[in-house]
Amino acid sequence: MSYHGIVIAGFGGQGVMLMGQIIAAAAVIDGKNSTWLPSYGPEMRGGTANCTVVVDEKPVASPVIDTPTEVVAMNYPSMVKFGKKLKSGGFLFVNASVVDQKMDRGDVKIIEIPVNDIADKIGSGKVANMVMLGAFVELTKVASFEAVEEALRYKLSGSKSALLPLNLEAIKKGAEYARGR
Amino acid sequence: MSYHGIVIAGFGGQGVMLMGQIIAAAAVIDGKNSTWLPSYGPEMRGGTANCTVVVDEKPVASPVIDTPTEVVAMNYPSMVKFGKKLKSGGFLFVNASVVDQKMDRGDVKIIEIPVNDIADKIGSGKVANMVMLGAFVELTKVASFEAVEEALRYKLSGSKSALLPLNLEAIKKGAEYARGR
Amino acid sequence: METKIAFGGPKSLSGKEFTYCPGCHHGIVHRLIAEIIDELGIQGKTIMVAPVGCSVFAYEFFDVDGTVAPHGRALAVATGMKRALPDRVVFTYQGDGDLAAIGTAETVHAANRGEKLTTIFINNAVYGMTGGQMAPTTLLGQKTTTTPYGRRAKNDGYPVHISEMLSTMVGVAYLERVTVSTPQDIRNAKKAIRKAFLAQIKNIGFGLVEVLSTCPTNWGMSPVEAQRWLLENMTKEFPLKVFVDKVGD
Amino acid sequence: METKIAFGGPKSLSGKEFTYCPGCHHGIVHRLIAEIIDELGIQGKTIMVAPVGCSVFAYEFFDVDGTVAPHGRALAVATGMKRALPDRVVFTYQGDGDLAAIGTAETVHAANRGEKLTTIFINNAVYGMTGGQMAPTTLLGQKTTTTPYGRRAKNDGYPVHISEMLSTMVGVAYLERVTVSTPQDIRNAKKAIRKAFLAQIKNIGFGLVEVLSTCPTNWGMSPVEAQRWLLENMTKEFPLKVFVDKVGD
Amino acid sequence: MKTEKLMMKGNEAIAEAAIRAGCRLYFGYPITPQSEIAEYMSRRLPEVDGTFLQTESEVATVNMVYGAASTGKRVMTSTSSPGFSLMQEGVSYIAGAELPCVFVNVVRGGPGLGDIQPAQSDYFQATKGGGHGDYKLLVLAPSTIQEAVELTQLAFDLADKYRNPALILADGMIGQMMEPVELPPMRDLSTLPDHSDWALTGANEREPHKVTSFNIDPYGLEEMNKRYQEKYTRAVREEQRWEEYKTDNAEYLLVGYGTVGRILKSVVDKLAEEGIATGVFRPISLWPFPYTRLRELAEAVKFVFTVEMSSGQMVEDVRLGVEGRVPVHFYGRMGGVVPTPDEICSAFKKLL
Amino acid sequence: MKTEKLMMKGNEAIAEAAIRAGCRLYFGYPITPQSEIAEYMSRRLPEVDGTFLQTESEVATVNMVYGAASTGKRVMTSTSSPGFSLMQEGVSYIAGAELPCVFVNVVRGGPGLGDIQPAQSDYFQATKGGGHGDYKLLVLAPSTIQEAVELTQLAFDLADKYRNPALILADGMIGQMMEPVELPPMRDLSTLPDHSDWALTGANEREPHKVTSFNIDPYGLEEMNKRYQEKYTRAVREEQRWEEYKTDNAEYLLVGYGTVGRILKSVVDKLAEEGIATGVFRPISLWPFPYTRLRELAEAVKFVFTVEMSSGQMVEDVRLGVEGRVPVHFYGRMGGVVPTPDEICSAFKKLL
Amino acid sequence: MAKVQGYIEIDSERCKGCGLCINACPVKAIEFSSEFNSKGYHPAKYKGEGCIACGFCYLSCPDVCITVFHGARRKTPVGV
Amino acid sequence: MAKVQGYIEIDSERCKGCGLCINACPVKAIEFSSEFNSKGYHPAKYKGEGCIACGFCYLSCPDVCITVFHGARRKTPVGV
Ligand SMILES: Cc1ncc(C[n+]2csc(CCOP(=O)(O)OP(=O)(O)O)c2C)c(N)n1
Ligand SMILES: Cc1ncc(C[n+]2csc(CCOP(=O)(O)OP(=O)(O)O)c2C)c(N)n1
Ligand code: SF4
Ligand code: SF4
Ligand code: SF4
Ligand code: SF4
Ligand code: SF4
Ligand code: SF4
Ligand SMILES: [Mg+2]
Ligand SMILES: [Mg+2]
Repeated sequence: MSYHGIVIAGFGGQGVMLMGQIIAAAAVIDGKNSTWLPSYGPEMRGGTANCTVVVDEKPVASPVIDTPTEVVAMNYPSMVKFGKKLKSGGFLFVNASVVDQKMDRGDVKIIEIPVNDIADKIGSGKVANMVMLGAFVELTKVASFEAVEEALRYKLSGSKSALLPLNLEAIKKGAEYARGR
Repeated sequence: MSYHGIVIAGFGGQGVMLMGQIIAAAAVIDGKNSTWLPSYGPEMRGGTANCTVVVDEKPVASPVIDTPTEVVAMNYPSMVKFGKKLKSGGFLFVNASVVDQKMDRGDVKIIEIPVNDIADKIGSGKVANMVMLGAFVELTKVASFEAVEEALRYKLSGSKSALLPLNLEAIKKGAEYARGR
Repeated sequence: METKIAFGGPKSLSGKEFTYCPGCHHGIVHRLIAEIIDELGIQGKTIMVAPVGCSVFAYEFFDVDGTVAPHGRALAVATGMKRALPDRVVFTYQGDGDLAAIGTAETVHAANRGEKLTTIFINNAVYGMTGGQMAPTTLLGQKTTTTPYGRRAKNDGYPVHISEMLSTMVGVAYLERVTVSTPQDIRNAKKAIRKAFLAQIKNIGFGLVEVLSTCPTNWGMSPVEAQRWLLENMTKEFPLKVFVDKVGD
Repeated sequence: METKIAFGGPKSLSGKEFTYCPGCHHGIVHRLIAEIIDELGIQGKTIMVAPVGCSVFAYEFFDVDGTVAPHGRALAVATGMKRALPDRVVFTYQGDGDLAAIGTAETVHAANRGEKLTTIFINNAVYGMTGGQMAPTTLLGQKTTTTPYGRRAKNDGYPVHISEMLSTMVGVAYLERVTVSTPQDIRNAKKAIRKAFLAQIKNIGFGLVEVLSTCPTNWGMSPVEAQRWLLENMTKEFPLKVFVDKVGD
Repeated sequence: MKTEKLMMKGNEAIAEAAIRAGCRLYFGYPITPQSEIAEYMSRRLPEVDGTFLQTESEVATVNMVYGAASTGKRVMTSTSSPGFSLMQEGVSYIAGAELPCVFVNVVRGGPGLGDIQPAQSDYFQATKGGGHGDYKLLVLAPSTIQEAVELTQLAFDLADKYRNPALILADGMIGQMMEPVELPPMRDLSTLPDHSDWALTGANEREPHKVTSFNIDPYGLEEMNKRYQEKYTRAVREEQRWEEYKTDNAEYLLVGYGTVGRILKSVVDKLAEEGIATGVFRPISLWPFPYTRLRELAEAVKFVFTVEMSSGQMVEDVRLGVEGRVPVHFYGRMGGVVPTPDEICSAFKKLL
Repeated sequence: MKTEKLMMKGNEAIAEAAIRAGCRLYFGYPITPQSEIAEYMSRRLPEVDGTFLQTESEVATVNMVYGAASTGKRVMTSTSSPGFSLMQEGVSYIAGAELPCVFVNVVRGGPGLGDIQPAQSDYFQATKGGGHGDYKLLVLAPSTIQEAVELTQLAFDLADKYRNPALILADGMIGQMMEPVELPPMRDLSTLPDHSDWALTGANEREPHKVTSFNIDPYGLEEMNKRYQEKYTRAVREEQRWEEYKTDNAEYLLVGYGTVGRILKSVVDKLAEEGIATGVFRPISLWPFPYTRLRELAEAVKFVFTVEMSSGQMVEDVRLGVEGRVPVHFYGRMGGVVPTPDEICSAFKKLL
Repeated sequence: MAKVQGYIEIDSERCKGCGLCINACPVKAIEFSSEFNSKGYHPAKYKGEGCIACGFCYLSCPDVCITVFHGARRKTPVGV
Repeated sequence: MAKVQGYIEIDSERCKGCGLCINACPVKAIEFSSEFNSKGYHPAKYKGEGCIACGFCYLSCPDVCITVFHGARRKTPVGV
């Protein structure tokens, strides 16, 4: 599939914005076009946050989308809100570590990944978003893992570069989990 | 003549604004319509001041006029500036106490009144404008003298009412001078 | 010994949950104001003017008539209200960007006219709502999103001292700088707020309380750390002090 | 004994006739500024910012580059210039309406930032240009076209003391209140203006001279009476004083 | 009740009309050519237990108006061009918060500091929205002092009817001119509309009222905007006002508002003397613009000739009304120059 | 020279583009959704010996811009709707004093405080004149981040060419979105236009320069206005910019600018799938509005369908362009709601 | 003076886990709960004993979550 | 110290007749002219003697009309 309209949503602090930026950047590194559009506003402090990523071979016309082809729900309210907009046949990625209910849609592929648990295992709950990213890239093929690594390297340059190995490890673990489902 | 388009001009301080207001108010008291339009702006301090009075039987359409039917010039620059716009056959009233040059127009009636001299004679140079007013009303019949008196009485009410007799006297002297020309 | 409530929430709050970040001092100050409104028995005649800033929703948090003014103009809006309804109690609640930057002229002139108004001024040394930019009250050297190298006097000027500035004015009836970083500070702050309301109610003049407050989020500290930072740094630049008191006891 | 000019007009004036009313102090202050520009040898690098007020034409009266700012914003305009050209000398010339009413925020913040600017502030207790309305500095009891019953503190507030207010600020390098009502006053005023320019030239900070001035026209007095009134009344409300001097001699 | 005609300056007549309409609160900052409104108010309001306050700036002014209007009382301010520009943020807030109040802009030559002479170059600002967001002012343009008095009163009533700010768009000529005027009687304050359902007066024995233009949720804000738009649609239906002069058998239609509108009557008379049949369409409500009637009239003439004291602003609304049916020509003077009847005549005749 | 594509936020891309265009002076006051421009400038300008100053307000900002621009240097500020309203007096002064500079308004939902979501409800303010007087801004509306970069650079060049302020009219979406962008090289400051004939730099060995919008004489002010109008006429001739998408055989013309303009491309593609031939006309220069080309295109279609994130503002210019030749329909969302391609499709199809 | 006895109640759904009450309590009678509330915070929780009803926690709480009682603990909670 | 001798020249066309110089002169060496200038004012005029070149008139003049000279009066006027 050459077109991806992705919504990534969760609580503020779960790293959904970064996840989206890496996907968008990686797609560009792979030679595709992309846009990343955040929900914004400091007034939303403590509320939910989400971003929309569109990846396309052609220049992206609309950065807003009606029916995402993929949704990543890092918490329950996000699953409810965006899961129901998901295109029939699309992917719904759910953070199974914190969401225990099921989405009632038979026409989409639901991928449950216990990302917090996996992240905890490799040593830091903070990289749960990277675990999800690994799984997402693995199954959607939205970008190559090389491009994802390059995008991440760019984001974590300078003082943050020490965090790179842990993040890459998390991505790898996420991808492995997704492959092994 | 039922329509009057009058320009009254002079140095600031010569009382041209008040002269115009009295004419406009008197015309209204007589049951006509009128507008009074000042040149305004404090930046013009020390420069010349002028006002335009339109008197008409019908409601006044335009308070701005191209060609006045009467011009009152209280000083030389005003005579030059407005005298040449005067309608053919119109009246040009000139303050002969301060203007010693002549306007070179044969097609208008030039009325020279030494208003400062006349005013000085009755005791105050300050009422020179009222002398001119008397002459003006006398010759143009723009309003009745009763209406002029009423308008003046309204303007000089309250603390200024003591000035009324002197002003009325000045008007009378102006009218007399004009009649006697 | 009988069971009774020693401390409970004031009824002049609407009960809506505050939208502030965890540990943000805005909430403490809201509660103190509501307690004073309760204690003075003025809830039914009080009108609040909220600012644009993190406390933009404050007009929803108090159970009194209220509005939100354009950024910085709360004291002009309040002046309009008070002139229309001189027997009501009108107060503004404003941040340092709102009151000490864009609203400087309105602040100075309301104070100088001696408007019978009460102002609670939240000085948290930063623009909270817009994401942590420099405020007029940001300390020298302090890093913010628009002073990434720390505030430098040469380029960015000095911290503005609103209370010192207003203390020169005849129209001011009560003026104090407080903080709410310890229980004792909170008690003092409450006394100050009471007096700032009394300055209005007794028709003496303008009352203002400057509250040195934390913004844990934009300072990048935990709420407890932020209080400590405030007590160690902000109170040096902005000493706690009663500047004007024409209210008496 | 040789004949030589002891006192003559400065060359930094353009020679255009001033548009001020007879006896208006604006003209005296203009001349003093031009003399200082001459004496400091800075004519070629000085930029003037005129206000909106009777001195709106001032940018034409000085033989230096100049502009006229929106009413009250001269110090913001000057800040923009000075930041663009830090080695030029930029000064503003502002009335009390301009500087102390609509321009309050710009005044306070330019001073507080310590902008390297010089401001000559003409306090004539009235809005001259627009026809004599109340100014922030109008005295209590003074009649103006908008205080027909005399200024009443209760409705109109108190006279604003700009110099007192700005004297609390670290960014201010020179600040003095003078008048030009006697030859001695004029000499003092000139010294003050020189220092306010030096504060800028030496990069120390913001320099401001408040000049108590007459407006014979709107005060309804002869120029000589107006000077007397000023000395008897305005200097009581606004004492002549050096508030800040970081320039030295 | 006083019905005799008084000679009054436009500025003072507007002020007195406001007081007689029940306005007891005036906030303002001096600016030529309308400072007489403030000066009149400072004398007169204390006599009727009203409040006059000279503010520190137009920014403060508009926000004091916001505050006073939020209490439900009648309040007014007046200014001239640069001052009204400074008020735009506040005007947008007032419209968003649906507060009734009256603005007067006595327009002068622009842009920038410009001069202080009569101009019409703030038409766009007045009618299209000088501030941000989708709001409208109810804009009324008087062409005589008598009309200035009547429209001032109407402005207060419309502001209340629509809970929306109204604007008197005059010019330096209307402000400075004197004309005979008949003043309406003093309105009994107890007959003013009741705003107790929303006004901020202290929540005594009722639920608190909240007045705001704020809604952090875009769908909520869209609902608020829909409410505004409904009001505007209603106003477009009910509030189009204009005057016609000799339009009956006119072959050409002259369009102008305010001061120009009355000058155009002289032009029509002059042209009639030369046997040219023209008529004047003078919009009185600039917003809502009287498109409907203009469209009808345009169908019957050879062309439309719009005159403004600007580079051409209202002419866009004329074009929107005429929609290409007949040509629309334009003549304008700028910078505070008032066109005279003669020059308009010759400009017109060049088009024949 | 760096030509690789970077993922950049619109706000930051605009800031970097300004710096690369030779802008070394930025004055600004924070406001969502564009504070990143100021934040970026505060980090970046000191690196290139430039000056960033956070001001005390938008009123101060616009006047600092006036001051800096009067020295002939490239200067910029950015803000969002309420902030731009506060700048209107200053904008009018800058236009009147003929000073080149660049404004950015990242529009949010209004009126009043409104919200902080993307909107297009400041079109009138931008294009018709939010401030007083007869002036125009050169208004450019980007629909991608790449275009935001290019138009920012163009804005500086046009501002210099016309000695007139230019405005980038974006919206919260453009400001907050990230997209790949190729940045132009850093402009050599010595290649910037020479303004030494009028700039205020100190009258050393030359006659003093005076910069002003002031002229107390109305005839003098009218002459100044004529000079402005000549420039505007030239800009109308030379600066109309737009993009077309599939207009060649379109039966219906969709018109939208900025964010809506790009969304309309999706709409056209969707409709094409259903066999409906539509095309997009996307104005890039909002002033001067590309009337000429719109008029041509309108003649070839059945109707024109305008979409805006407002209650309908640009649609007036569309109507002025189309002049009644074909019907002009409108669909709008307000208050910060961004329309989706699907809803636009259905709104369109209702008209068939 | 005899030591006052008291207890507190915390509205744990309203609590944002800022810890200011914990920091303020002179007798360390409050701690973080290990549970999450629906906002995702670890709310503060009364340890169940030791409170001297000084009110410091009430004073310090920015979210008006705490009610302080004089006297012995009751089973029925008292509303805020 | 010997009394300085001086004289002044007044640009009478520029003068607005405000009288501030007259008021300031310590030796009363200036008076109003009875003539009008073209602006309509009675300009100030040097009485012709007595000036001590103190400069007070120059200092006080708001319209920069006065030039003060040290020494004896010359016939040829000196420009301002
Ligand atoms: C005219 C205008 N300018 C700017 C803004 C954006 N803005 C909103 S809040 C704010 C500053 C908030 O800081 P402060 O007043 O200190 O309050 P805090 O959030 O820190 O409590 C700014 C600049 C605005 N809404 N309106
Ligand atoms: C925005 C704006 N508001 C008001 C005015 C009108 N105005 C011009 S000068 C002035 C005040 C002048 O008083 P001041 O600053 O004291 O100067 P003075 O004339 O007394 O020297 C005012 C209000 C204006 N030009 N622009
Ligand atoms: S951003 Fe700062 S001031 Fe605003 S709510 Fe959060 S902590 Fe409080
Ligand atoms: S009005 Fe007053 S301040 Fe203005 S020029 Fe005349 S005397 Fe001077
Ligand atoms: S009331 Fe005092 S002792 Fe009791 S829990 Fe609160 S802080 Fe601790
Ligand atoms: S102070 Fe209040 S919000 Fe903070 S942890 Fe304690 S109870 Fe919770
Ligand atoms: S210089 Fe002195 S003495 Fe001579 S005329 Fe002037 S004031 Fe008089
Ligand atoms: S001070 Fe100057 S203007 Fe005044 S009278 Fe003397 S010479 Fe003339
Ligand atoms: Mg703050
Ligand atoms: Mg003044």
